[in-house]
Amino acid sequence: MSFFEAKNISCIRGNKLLFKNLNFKLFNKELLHIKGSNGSGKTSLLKILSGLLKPISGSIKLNKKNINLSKDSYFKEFEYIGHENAIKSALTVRENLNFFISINKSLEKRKLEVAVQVFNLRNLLDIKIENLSSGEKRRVSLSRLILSKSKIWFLDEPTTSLDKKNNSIFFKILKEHLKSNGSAIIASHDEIKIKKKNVNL
Amino acid sequence: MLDFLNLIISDIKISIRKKNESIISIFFFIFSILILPLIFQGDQNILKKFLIGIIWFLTLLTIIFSVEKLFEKDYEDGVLDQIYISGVPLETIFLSKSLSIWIITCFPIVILSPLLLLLFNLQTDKLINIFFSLLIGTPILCMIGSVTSALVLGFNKGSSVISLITLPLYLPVLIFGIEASNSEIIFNQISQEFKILIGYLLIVVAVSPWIGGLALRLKYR
Amino acid sequence: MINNLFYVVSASSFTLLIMFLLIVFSLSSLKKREKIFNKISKNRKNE
Amino acid sequence: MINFKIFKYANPAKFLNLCDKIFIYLLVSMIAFLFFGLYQGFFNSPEDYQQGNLVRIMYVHVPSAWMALMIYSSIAVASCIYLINKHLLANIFCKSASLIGASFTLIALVTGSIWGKPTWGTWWVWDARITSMLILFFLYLGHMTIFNFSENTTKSGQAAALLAILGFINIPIIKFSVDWWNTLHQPASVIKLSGPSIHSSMLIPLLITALGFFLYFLVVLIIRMRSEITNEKINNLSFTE
Repeated sequence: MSFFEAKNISCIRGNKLLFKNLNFKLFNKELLHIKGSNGSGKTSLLKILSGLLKPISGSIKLNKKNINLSKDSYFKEFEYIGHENAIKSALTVRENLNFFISINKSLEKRKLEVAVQVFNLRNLLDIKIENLSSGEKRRVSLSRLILSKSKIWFLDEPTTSLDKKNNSIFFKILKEHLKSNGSAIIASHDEIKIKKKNVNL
Repeated sequence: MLDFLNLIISDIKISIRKKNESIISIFFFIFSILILPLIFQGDQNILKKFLIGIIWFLTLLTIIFSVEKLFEKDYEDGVLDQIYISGVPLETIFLSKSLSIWIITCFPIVILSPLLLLLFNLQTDKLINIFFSLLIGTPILCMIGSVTSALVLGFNKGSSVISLITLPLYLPVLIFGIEASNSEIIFNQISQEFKILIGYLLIVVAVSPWIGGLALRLKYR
Repeated sequence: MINNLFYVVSASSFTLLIMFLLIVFSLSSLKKREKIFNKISKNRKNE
Repeated sequence: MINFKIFKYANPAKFLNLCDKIFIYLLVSMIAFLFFGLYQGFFNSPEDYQQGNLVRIMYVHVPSAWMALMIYSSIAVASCIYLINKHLLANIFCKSASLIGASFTLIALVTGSIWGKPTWGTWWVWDARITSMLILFFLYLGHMTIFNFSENTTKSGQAAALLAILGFINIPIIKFSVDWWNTLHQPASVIKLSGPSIHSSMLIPLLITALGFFLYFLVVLIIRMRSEITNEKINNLSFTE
């Protein structure tokens, strides 16, 4: 049974055709790596998959149900970490996390402790985001993955500005997620040393 | 409903911490009123005659300034995407944004302007009138401004022309607001101008969330 | 009366001028776009 | 969905066919009506007992003001249709009608002020109808600028449609609000419940000219819509590589 399926997706941004008739399937416990040079449409593809953009043609199905039919229920099924960190620079780490937990039903408050521990955020909790380094900001953004109970992850360049240690922490989490019936789609130009499928743009 | 409150609270928190345009624009408003005597060479009669009109005009300018990049910042740091994906309806996002901009910018104006006018020796009933007319009029301005701000969000070169699009839509509020502030005392019987202003507010509250929601949806096509 | 006539003439000539300019402008943009369209579609056929 | 007969022509190709068929008739009748109406108005109609020759400005001023309002209303209706039904043609109609409407508004404003100089003594009066016309002009300008924001016609089209509807909701309120200061301008004299109050020797040329203006609108509209459709085709061609 196909879990997640993209059929004949094409995308135009500005006046440029980014990709045409893209097809892939993703099952449980699988990782999909979207490769491509700068400006090849990796971010656009992830936005299309998460329903933030409409493709020019083609359809995306989750469990054989078109995602455009009921976007609200589709939004609960995945966690999306975009190119931007999506955190408010005027708020502290704790306030940011609490804010997103309060508006997003698929984030669980009880996992907050775990998330803080895994990404070593304990000392940073009451510091405003604008005072953090870019790697620390990325960690705050990634800690959303631990809070989330969604089975699918869409990650756009997740490891940018992470150091070696945090990089390996991230891949550890990713492996655990895949083990526990999850799946993930990652757009990045770095190599990934886990068993995976590839899509080249 | 809870989402709505959370969105507003975080917005207010952010703008108080950041001291961004919306807060600065209140100071712009206060300063411009305080330097008015310099413009009119201290002539009390002219001042009294035009003060209400000037207050309304400055309010309008302040709102246009603060509304200009209402959604843009949230979009740029990716928070708007994240809120949308959380399943919050775009209409709610829109409404919370326009309400929070009202609380941040307009509420101080509504409170402060009668007090500022005390400096110019206006009659007290005028002060009450201007308080109520601003209280009813400014939400209309905020909502219409948020609609246009949401409309231009989808385009890169949008925010430069937002005032061109917004100003014509603001004129009725300006006219009726000034008329209402100048109308007779309202406690015994609500004056015609106030009734019109209230009716206009109701229309805008009913219509603008839908149009604003649709406008935000443009970004996600 | 001559004075009045001047106003009438200037108003109507302004109207006709704008209407004429609008039609010329629209026609020229149509011609330009059709030219581009023909060029592109010819190119396609040749390829 | 409601299926009007007119939606048969919502297909651009069919629409262009229809236009080709009727274009020449429209053009000929436009020239005939305009020529006849203006001739009647300028040379064959009586002078006003107060304004003398000046009243002849009416034959260009009033029809263009009518057209300006009519075009904005039609844009609003087309915008609704576009938002509900997503007909490409409705979008193209809005895009091409906007400039024509703006020109008519400009004509009405300028001829109005030329008319105002000898009768009122000033070029410009801040009276209700002039002011609301000016605001209408600004609304047109805003509508046109939105179309220039983006190459993506659907996106800018939807934004423009939303703005047009918002403006249309506001037009009665704007009109009502500027009516609040009563002023120098004559009260409406042709469209009234009690029937027209001007003499038929003036009314008939006026109506004929108005019809001529309407036909002119259709002619230019067809030209502009054809041009926009060609533009769409160009865009589509450059995508399919």
